[in-house]
Amino acid sequence: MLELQDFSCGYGGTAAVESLNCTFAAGALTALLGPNGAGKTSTLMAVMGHVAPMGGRILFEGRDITNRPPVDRSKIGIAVVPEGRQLFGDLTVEENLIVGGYSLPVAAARAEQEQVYSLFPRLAERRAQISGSLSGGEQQMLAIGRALMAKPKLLLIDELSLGLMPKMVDVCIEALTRVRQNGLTIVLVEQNTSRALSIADHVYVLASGRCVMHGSSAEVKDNTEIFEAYVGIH
Amino acid sequence: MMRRIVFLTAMLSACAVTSAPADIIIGMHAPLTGFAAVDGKSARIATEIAIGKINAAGGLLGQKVQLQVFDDQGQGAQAVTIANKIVSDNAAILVIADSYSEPTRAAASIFQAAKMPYISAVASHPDITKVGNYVFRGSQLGEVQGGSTAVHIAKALKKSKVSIVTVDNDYGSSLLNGFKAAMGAQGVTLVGEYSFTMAERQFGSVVAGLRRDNADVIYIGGYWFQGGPLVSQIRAAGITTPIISSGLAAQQFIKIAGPAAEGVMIVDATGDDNANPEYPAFRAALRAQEAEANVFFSEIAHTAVDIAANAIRRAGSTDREKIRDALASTKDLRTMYGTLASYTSGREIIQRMPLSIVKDGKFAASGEMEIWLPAP
Amino acid sequence: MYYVDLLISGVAFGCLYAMATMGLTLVYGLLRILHIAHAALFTLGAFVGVWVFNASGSLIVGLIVAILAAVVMGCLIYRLIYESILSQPPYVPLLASLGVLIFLQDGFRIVFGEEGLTVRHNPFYMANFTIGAFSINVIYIVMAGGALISMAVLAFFANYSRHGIAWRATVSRPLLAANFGVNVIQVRYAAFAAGSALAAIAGVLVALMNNLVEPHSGELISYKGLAIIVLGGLGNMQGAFIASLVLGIAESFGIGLAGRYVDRDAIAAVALIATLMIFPNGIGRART
Amino acid sequence: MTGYHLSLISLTGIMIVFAVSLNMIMGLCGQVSLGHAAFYGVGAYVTAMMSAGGVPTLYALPVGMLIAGLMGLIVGFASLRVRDDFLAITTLAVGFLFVGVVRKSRALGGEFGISGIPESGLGPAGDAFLVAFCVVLTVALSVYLSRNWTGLAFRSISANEEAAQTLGINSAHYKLLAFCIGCALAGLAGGLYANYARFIVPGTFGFSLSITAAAMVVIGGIGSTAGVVAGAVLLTLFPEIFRFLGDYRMLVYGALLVGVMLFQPKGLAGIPSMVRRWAGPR
Repeated sequence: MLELQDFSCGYGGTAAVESLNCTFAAGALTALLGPNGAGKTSTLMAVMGHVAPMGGRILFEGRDITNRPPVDRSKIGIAVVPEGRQLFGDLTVEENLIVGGYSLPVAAARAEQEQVYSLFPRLAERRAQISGSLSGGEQQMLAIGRALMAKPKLLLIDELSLGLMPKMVDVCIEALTRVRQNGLTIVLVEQNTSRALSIADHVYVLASGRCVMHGSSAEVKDNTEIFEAYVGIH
Repeated sequence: MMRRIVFLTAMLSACAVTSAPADIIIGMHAPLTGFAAVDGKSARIATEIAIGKINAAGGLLGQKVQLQVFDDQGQGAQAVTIANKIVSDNAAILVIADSYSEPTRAAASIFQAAKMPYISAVASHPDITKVGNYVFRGSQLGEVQGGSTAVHIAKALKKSKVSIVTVDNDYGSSLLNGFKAAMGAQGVTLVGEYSFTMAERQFGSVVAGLRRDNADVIYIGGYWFQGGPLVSQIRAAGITTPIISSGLAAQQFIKIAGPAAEGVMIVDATGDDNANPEYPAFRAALRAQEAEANVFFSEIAHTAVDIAANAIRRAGSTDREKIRDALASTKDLRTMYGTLASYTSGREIIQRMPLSIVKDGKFAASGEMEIWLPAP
Repeated sequence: MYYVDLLISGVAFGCLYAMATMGLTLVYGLLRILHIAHAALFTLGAFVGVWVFNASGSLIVGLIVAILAAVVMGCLIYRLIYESILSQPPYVPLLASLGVLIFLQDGFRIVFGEEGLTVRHNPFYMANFTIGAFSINVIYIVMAGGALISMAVLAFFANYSRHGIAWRATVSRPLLAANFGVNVIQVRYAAFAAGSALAAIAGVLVALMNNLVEPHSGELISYKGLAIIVLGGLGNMQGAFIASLVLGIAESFGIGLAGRYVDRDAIAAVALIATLMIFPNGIGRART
Repeated sequence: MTGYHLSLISLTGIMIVFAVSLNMIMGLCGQVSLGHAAFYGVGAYVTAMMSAGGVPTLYALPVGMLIAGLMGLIVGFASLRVRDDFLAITTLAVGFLFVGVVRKSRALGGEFGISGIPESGLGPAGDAFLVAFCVVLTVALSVYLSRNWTGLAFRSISANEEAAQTLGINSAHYKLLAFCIGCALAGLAGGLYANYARFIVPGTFGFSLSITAAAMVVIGGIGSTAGVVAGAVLLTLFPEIFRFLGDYRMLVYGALLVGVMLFQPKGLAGIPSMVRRWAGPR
């Protein structure tokens, strides 16, 4: 589904990620783990087209999208749940969803909106509320819902659990498990490694912009020594 | 750095002055660009027409007259540079200011110090002539206009309650001061007093006040670009009070105010039916050069040349002191504006004050006003 | 009655300010540029509108051509000037914008003449609407009505159409909006077009009121527009509308009641300084 | 050398002092000010009032400087609260407020301004020398500040305020200092102007003068003392140099401002390095 080949990227000439080789299989949930500053968010942002590539390629469904503008990436099926939610704070819940489905035809977007509401009934209750005034958990639901509005093939999630009550994390993970059944590919960046390992199919561990270890969840869990050296189990 | 500036400016000034030595040079500054560019154009072309006539008739003292025009942009700082340049070049025998009070005041002391005769054609600020004995006026003082208006309202119009609206600069203030100084003795009272800035075009608050005042007469002192919108807005609000005004004798005023201008009385304006036999030809020449926007400015610019030429002829010399003396002794001179009776000891003009009234889109002469003079 | 008159004139001008400066608000919201050259679009609209009206005899045709001219010029200013300097420090686009304003104003002077243009057959000329002892200039009604209608159309678009919602999302988070398929460049052109169109309408209305357009007519809104976007909460349309009304009314009463001691420009200046000292980032919700 | 040349030199010198003073705030400290003419105006009015009251010019000038500097301090406090374009708008409003207040103030002559400001008694050459002296002083101070630690602090604020604070540089302290010095020097320039024109009106100190000063700094090259001096000379002599353009001066002026911002945001100061780049290493 998504492939990074010898990929480097960074800000203002300084590399944040170097020579990364990753493959994200279709239908799988892949977790990117690693300490702060390891380059996880930069990798996601590069896939969305917000970090300048410095070498290598990004392939999506076999197509080279390394230099495509962000606007195109949503059309080919990539969506993001950014770190800290980043809702359109002045807009209502429903309006956030409408923007999420902006690249779809009107009727399809409306249908998708109902799907999201059935996934998160809380959002349906609050559809006319200004999104900036929602609670943290509701905001995360809205961020996920907004990303799902575009009917993506690939969903990038940055720090799902950050700042959320455990109960809310459960609600979100449950929702993700449900949407995965439709074949959605997910890339999850997480600080909460135990949570991530419990749901991920495959794991990449990054440190200082490089991949230091990867494998299936089970493999990584078994290699606890190396893993803890880089990440530490929380 | 310094040397470079000096070199640069020396080069420039060498380019700027290229006149045959035999010519008589008259300097002039006017706002050719900037907010008053329309007035500056009217003045410059009128001056050129007046000098062209003199040259066509053989010049002055057997020499051709040459005009050097400078753009003061209506700004004091520019006028200082220009005055210094004219004085340094030492070529002009007399200088005319066809400009507003700010640049004229700024330049006057420099010409006085250089003993170069200087005629303030338009500017009406009282301090200008107080600078010294080389500085003369070419038109009526703001105070005189304002005071005479008060007298006219009481004696000719037989009204007493007046609302006054003046531009917030030295012209407007002098009008107001003159009006207030004269009104007491005439039994005229102010029921409303308003001012507006140079850039103002929106007079909603003033119009609201005028409606409340319900005066017998409204007196407006300002320029055409404010007077046009102001008079339109007054009439658009349904206020039908008679209006008398100073400073609006510009064709452009009628163009802007259109039917609202009808019946507006204009203080100190000769009207389109000026009695000077050369007047129709003058207007035709202005029209040919599209300089009819502010005929009042044109008339007094022409008048300044009339006054200067007369003095130079009588002085019989290009000696500046003799020209100064001749200016001071000007007597019963027929100008494009009217007849200049004489100068006061303070070098202010003594001249009858015409009144005109807007009728059918033209300025029609409407007799003369009694002159009020401020106490010395 | 006097106070009612002052209020009416204040509201009429407040509405006019709102319409004329909406472009500044839209552009600031999207690009964080103080688009002072916007004032020139107001003047351009007025000149073109009056010129075409005088030539064709139809105010509607004049208005349409004026809007087109201002829209084209507004988009050109974005394309030729701002687009390449968006990443520079804020003073760069600000001074470039000032340069454009100076350039265009002098261009108007050269093309249309120093003395400006007057309207030949002004339909609102000396027209007033009288109820008993009470009369209002028709142009005031047109000004307030025109502003309210155009603002309502804009507000409806921004709140109830998909494109309008996408536009607001772009103001809120431009990078992210792009990720949802919003074409940020198109949104920018739309903002310049809508703002310029409103400025052109406002310009024509002021020309009709004064019966005059001058090369520097736009100075009416250049600096005040900046005050309004700050008072209104930076890029916030409702806020800007309220700020415009407040400023229009404050000016009307300030000049009316204390005109001899208060300068019109100083009223906006005091309001601006006081606001910024209390709310250093402008009124309105803090952005996260 | 004629009076005209002396007068042009004086005016150019005054504008150099004024532009360099703005550069202290804008260039060295990264604080955009669009109301600098107000401080020039404060200096001019104080000097004019004192001279007219009989105080010799040489004593009146420092007082004007002091008061303008104090006013700068007040606005400097405002600059601690608001940043970037907000500060630009605040200073712009300060400029309008100054003109608005002076315009309506009877004590300051209102719209009439102050005329008949007595001569300094130094004569035209002496006045020009006084201006030249002030130019040397201002330029020397500007160069000194930009080369020394204070200048370093200024520049680090302009580059990155948070970083400067973590380095232990008290940005508030330096911002206030920059405003204070910059406005005091603007007051000096204003005082020199009052002595030069011997007649002042409020309109002179309005928005367009503030913009002209900002344009001088930016066209010259923000932060570069030499560039700003060149910018001030160019724009002051602009009407003289470009007299041949006649009616199209403002058009060219506007186009120049846009052109510099688009193609040479470093201003004139950036030209030498550009030329070097073109010439290339051999």
